[in-house]
Amino acid sequence: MAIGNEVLRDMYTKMLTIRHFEERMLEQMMEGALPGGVHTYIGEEAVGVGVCANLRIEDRITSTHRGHGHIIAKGGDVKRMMAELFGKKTGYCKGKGGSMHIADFSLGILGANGIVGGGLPTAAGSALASQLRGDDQVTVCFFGDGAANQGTFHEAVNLAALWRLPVIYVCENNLYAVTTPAEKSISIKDVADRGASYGIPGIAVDGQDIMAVYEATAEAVKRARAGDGPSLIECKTYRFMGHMGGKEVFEGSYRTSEEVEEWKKRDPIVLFEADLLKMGVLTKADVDGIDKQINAELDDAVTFAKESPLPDPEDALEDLYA
Amino acid sequence: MAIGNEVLRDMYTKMLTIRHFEERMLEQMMEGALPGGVHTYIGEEAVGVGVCANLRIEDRITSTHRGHGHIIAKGGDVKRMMAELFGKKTGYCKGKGGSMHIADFSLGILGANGIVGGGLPTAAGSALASQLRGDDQVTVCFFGDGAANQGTFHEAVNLAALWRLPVIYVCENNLYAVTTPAEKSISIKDVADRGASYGIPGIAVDGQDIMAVYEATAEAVKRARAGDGPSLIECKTYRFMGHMGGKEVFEGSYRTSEEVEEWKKRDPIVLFEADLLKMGVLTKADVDGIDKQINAELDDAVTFAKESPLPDPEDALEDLYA
Amino acid sequence: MREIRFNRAIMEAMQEEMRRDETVFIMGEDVEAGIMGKTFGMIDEFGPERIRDTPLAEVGFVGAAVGAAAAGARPIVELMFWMLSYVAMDQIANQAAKMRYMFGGQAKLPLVIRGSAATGAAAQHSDSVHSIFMHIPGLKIVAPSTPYDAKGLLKTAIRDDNPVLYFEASNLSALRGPVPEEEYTLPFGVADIKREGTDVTVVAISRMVHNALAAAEALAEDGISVEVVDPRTLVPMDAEAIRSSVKKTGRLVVADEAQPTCGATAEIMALVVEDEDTFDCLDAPIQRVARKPVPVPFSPPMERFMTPHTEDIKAAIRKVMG
Amino acid sequence: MREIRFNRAIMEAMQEEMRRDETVFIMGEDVEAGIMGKTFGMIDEFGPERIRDTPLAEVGFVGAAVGAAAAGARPIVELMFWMLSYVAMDQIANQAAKMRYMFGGQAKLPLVIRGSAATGAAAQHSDSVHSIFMHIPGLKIVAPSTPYDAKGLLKTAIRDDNPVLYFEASNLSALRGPVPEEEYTLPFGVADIKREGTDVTVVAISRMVHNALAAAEALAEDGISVEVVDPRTLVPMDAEAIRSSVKKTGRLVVADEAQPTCGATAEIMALVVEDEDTFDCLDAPIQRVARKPVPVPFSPPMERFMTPHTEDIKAAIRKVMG
Ligand SMILES: Cc1ncc(C[n+]2csc(CCOP(=O)(O)OP(=O)(O)O)c2C)c(N)n1
Ligand SMILES: Cc1ncc(C[n+]2csc(CCOP(=O)(O)OP(=O)(O)O)c2C)c(N)n1
Ligand SMILES: [Mg+2]
Ligand SMILES: [Mg+2]
Repeated sequence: MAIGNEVLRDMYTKMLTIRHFEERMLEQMMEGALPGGVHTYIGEEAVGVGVCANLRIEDRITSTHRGHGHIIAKGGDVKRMMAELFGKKTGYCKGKGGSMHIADFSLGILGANGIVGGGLPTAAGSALASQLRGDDQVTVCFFGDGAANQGTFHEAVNLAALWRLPVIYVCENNLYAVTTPAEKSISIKDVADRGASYGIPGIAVDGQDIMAVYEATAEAVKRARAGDGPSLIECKTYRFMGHMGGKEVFEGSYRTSEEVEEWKKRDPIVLFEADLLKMGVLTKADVDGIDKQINAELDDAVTFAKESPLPDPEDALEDLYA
Repeated sequence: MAIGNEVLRDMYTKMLTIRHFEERMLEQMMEGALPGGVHTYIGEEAVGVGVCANLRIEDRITSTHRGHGHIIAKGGDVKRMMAELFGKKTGYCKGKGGSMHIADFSLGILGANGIVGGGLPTAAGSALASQLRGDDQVTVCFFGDGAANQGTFHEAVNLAALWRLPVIYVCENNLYAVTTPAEKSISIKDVADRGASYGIPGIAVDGQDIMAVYEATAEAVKRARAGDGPSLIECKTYRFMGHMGGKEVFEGSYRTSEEVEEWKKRDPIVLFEADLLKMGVLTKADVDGIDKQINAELDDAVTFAKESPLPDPEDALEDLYA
Repeated sequence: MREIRFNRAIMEAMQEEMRRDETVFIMGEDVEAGIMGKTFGMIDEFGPERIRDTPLAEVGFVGAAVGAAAAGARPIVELMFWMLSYVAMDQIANQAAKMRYMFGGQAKLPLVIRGSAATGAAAQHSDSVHSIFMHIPGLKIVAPSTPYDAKGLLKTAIRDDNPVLYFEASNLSALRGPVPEEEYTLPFGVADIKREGTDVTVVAISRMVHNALAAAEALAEDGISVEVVDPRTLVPMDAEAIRSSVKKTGRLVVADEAQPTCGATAEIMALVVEDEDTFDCLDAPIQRVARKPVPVPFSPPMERFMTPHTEDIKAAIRKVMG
Repeated sequence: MREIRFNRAIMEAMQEEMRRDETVFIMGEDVEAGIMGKTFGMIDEFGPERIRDTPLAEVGFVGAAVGAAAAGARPIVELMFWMLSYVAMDQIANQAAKMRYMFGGQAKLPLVIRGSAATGAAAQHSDSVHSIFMHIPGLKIVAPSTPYDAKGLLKTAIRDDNPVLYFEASNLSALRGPVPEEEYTLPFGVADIKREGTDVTVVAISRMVHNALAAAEALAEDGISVEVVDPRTLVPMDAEAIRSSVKKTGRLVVADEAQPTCGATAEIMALVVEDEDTFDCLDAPIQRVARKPVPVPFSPPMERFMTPHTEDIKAAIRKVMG
């Protein structure tokens, strides 16, 4: 793969930013600073970053309830993200959206979605807008293993295939939808195999291996930009935390702690870092420097979020209509 | 195949009953006797009859907007059907349903459906009721090529596969949804291949060949009764008339008259009749006798429908709640 | 002035706006053949990219329209009938309606969804659903009664940067009325006094405007002077115009073809009785004229019985006249 | 009498009815783990057949429940939150609600769908949708305010042979209240006077009953005697009880946590002002207390501002007291 070292470093930085962002957020949650629930991306960083490293600013994504990782991967501003989680006026949505509805249209982030599977048709539509305009922008749709069983999956992917839309469907199969294991909700092993129902490529990759994710996406993006239509990529991954917040009450009841520990051994950041060190792309000192820099940024983000004003109550009445 | 001659004769009779029922109905429509639109089953008789010949009275079906054939195939009473089309009080639904909502719960006919794809989940549910009770009844769900692209298809078939429900999904692929050709709405050639997305058998058969339909269904029913779960059967067929009523205004614009003529050469009744004559199951005299008998029955049905009273206006207020 | 039919007015509005702005396009089932009459022949001028047949997948293509709008296109979705909004409900009620707000004003969603309701087609095709959508903040809702209003309001809808739902009443499609050759648009939120009067106000929605005018005409002979107010858009609702009229007449009848319970009629009654000045002018109980509270039955005597007609409005007027 | 929590009352109702009738079962997402708290632990007694986890596919499993009910089972569907009804809307509004009627009274649909609304979860999780379903004939609708009512009404719902939608208000789940050990059921269509008074009637729905009682208590000190009427079921609605109370007090405030436009509040206002006797007793304009007409924003100051509270009811009462 001919990826420049700078890109690799940027990918690493983004992964670590996501990880630390989520950790900071959980700290703040424990301190009671967050007015709403959060779904963390910890453990799944290779997916969002591996995918988005292939995208340009004008390319678009639709995200999910577990969206922080996608947003950072697509270039989102951690300050405005954190402020949004705090419900502050300076947040991405002026405090109207919270964790589940962060968007940045200027970066092609068409928004996180509280409805599982809700972004599948809108992603097709975003790609349709590109096709109609004749630009070569692509749209990526992230969705979970649970979402793979929503009717929207079927309708949207079929539509995208028929119209050869420049969209890439990325299934983040983290093996569970809340407490429901994928085998209780997906009637076959690989969501990727469902691509065959629409005559489009479907590929399953190791979602802990960022280069595998990157390469599969590169191929799909090439197809999409060339007008050859959609692809389906399934990334096998794992969420290290509970469904919501940090550790959840149901932890242990639906998955064993052995299973969790087993997966944590394949921490995507640890794996990528080792590779980069081995390849000489990063030195240990670089790693420390990046970590420090991220932490400083996140210190700023938390401070910014804390110090930002809450919205005025009456602000609730704004932003309904254009 | 070890099908008794009586069954074969009954299948033939049912096919011809459907054909003549629809013809009578169209006559009545031309005379202005029908207060609503109708979707005819002419040309597709082998599907409904070939499938339902495998079913017992207690087995259930969910039908579609193009449902008359299913209902006759499952043993429905042509008098009460015709009366319903006339909007009469003696009709199956006391005039409340019309063509698109005929049901006979005593025969396991859970109703036609005005919403394309609406019956896919309810069929799964009917099968679930059997599974919970521990009986060995099966449910058949008829749906069209258009419906194969509804989200309900995906959600219902996935559910049925996961729970190994005794349900058989029968796609009547008549190549068009109104004016939309299947290749503009289904992103692959065979709906049957979508079975693979759910790990269930998917088979495409010649829907003009009633024995092919019968045999595929027999296999699927066996699986279902044995607790081995759902099957998907795609019957390639053709509607000889317009989408609604007899000849439609759009006829010719979305399909050529050559194509229609080509398909009419494979009239399922003509084909089956020839086979039965060749096999000696029927004689020419039998054929004439059956035809006469059906016509007499349908004379009665039309007379019954005509002479039956209309509902009282206030009847509209009844039957809402049990 | 020339007279054209309601359907023609709708088509003209779309044609003019599509010529004016090349990002406007139409999508829906069988729009190319134009089976609902409103896009018939438009394919010749605009081609299949902009008169876009969809697969039979309402949540898919409505969602795609939402996404296309978010990404800069201006889709007009044709639903064959408005009951199909149930199938696509999440994309309308929880995606399109909420996106701009929950993203803190970032999204612009220039999207029109239009369609009609059926008659003579029984329960599942006949719901008049505008009241349901009035309950959901973030949508604009148009319910025109004449070809003139239909055209002017649809042009405004297409230029609006918000999701607009446009309701074409059953039975109006062939109605003729004066429509100027010159371009015009009509503003949202401005009711039209379709007839001036002094004794009683009838606020009538869409098709019921004509019944209200007929009732007014008939009762004029008895010396009752009826004012007919047509809100034209239900969101925004011109409460001021309605209240002014009631302050003048002291009496109110509200008529809508939809269900009464939690319907637009109830809302208009509430707007009047919660306003102190208007309440003080009210000389009689308010009467609503709407469907009887059952689904639409098939048979004409029952359908007629449960549907509101001119006689019902007359009776209601007589009642409030005491 | 012992006191139990609202959630516990719901669970007890389901447990008792499942013991009483083995055809009753529960299905929904993560009901086995019981993440919504209402089925927690029930798996131990009833097993996975009757506490049935579904794939993440609302139109599929709600539709399956409809079909299971039509085929003789008695499903209780748990929706995590009621906004998921948008995803399953067709199966609720156009299948379950209409089947019995359109089949001329043939179907029995003993089906309960229950769920809650979220708070602190922003726009997409927070719609209170009962008013939407009130608009659709064929459904029964329950909105309990106390553990006692919750249990008695849910037992009635489960025994009812019609589709019943059961709304558990946000914030009530932990509310304690007296519930007898002995078995009891409560009838539908019978409002409960939660507090007697003579000066003003407050009709309050679900959670707002508690706010109304608090307002009544506070205003009693100012010598205002408030009667609080809790309809308990919205369909059937006890219009008589509401009208009687208004005839006594001459003043009405209506309070509901949902949106005002075309909401249950508007309906109750309409029921009062269209009735001549009640209208004649009305001494003041009717006030409604409901959400402000925007989606629910995330940040607490804005959410609080747009949500109705005790102060809003007090202000409304003062207003109608003049
Ligand atoms: C349509 C819909 N159904 C249910 C929910 C409640 N819910 C929120 S997240 C979630 C699980 C999603 O699972 P998956 O798609 O695998 O994503 P993950 O959380 O594992 O990233 C559920 C059931 C919802 N928000 N939307
Ligand atoms: C969900 C839905 N979408 C659209 C329609 C309008 N409509 C009625 S029949 C039909 C075509 C159905 O095609 P198919 O499933 O192939 O059945 P066929 O009519 O060919 O038997 C359409 C679009 C509908 N009734 N329901
Ligand atoms: Mg998952
Ligand atoms: Mg077809």
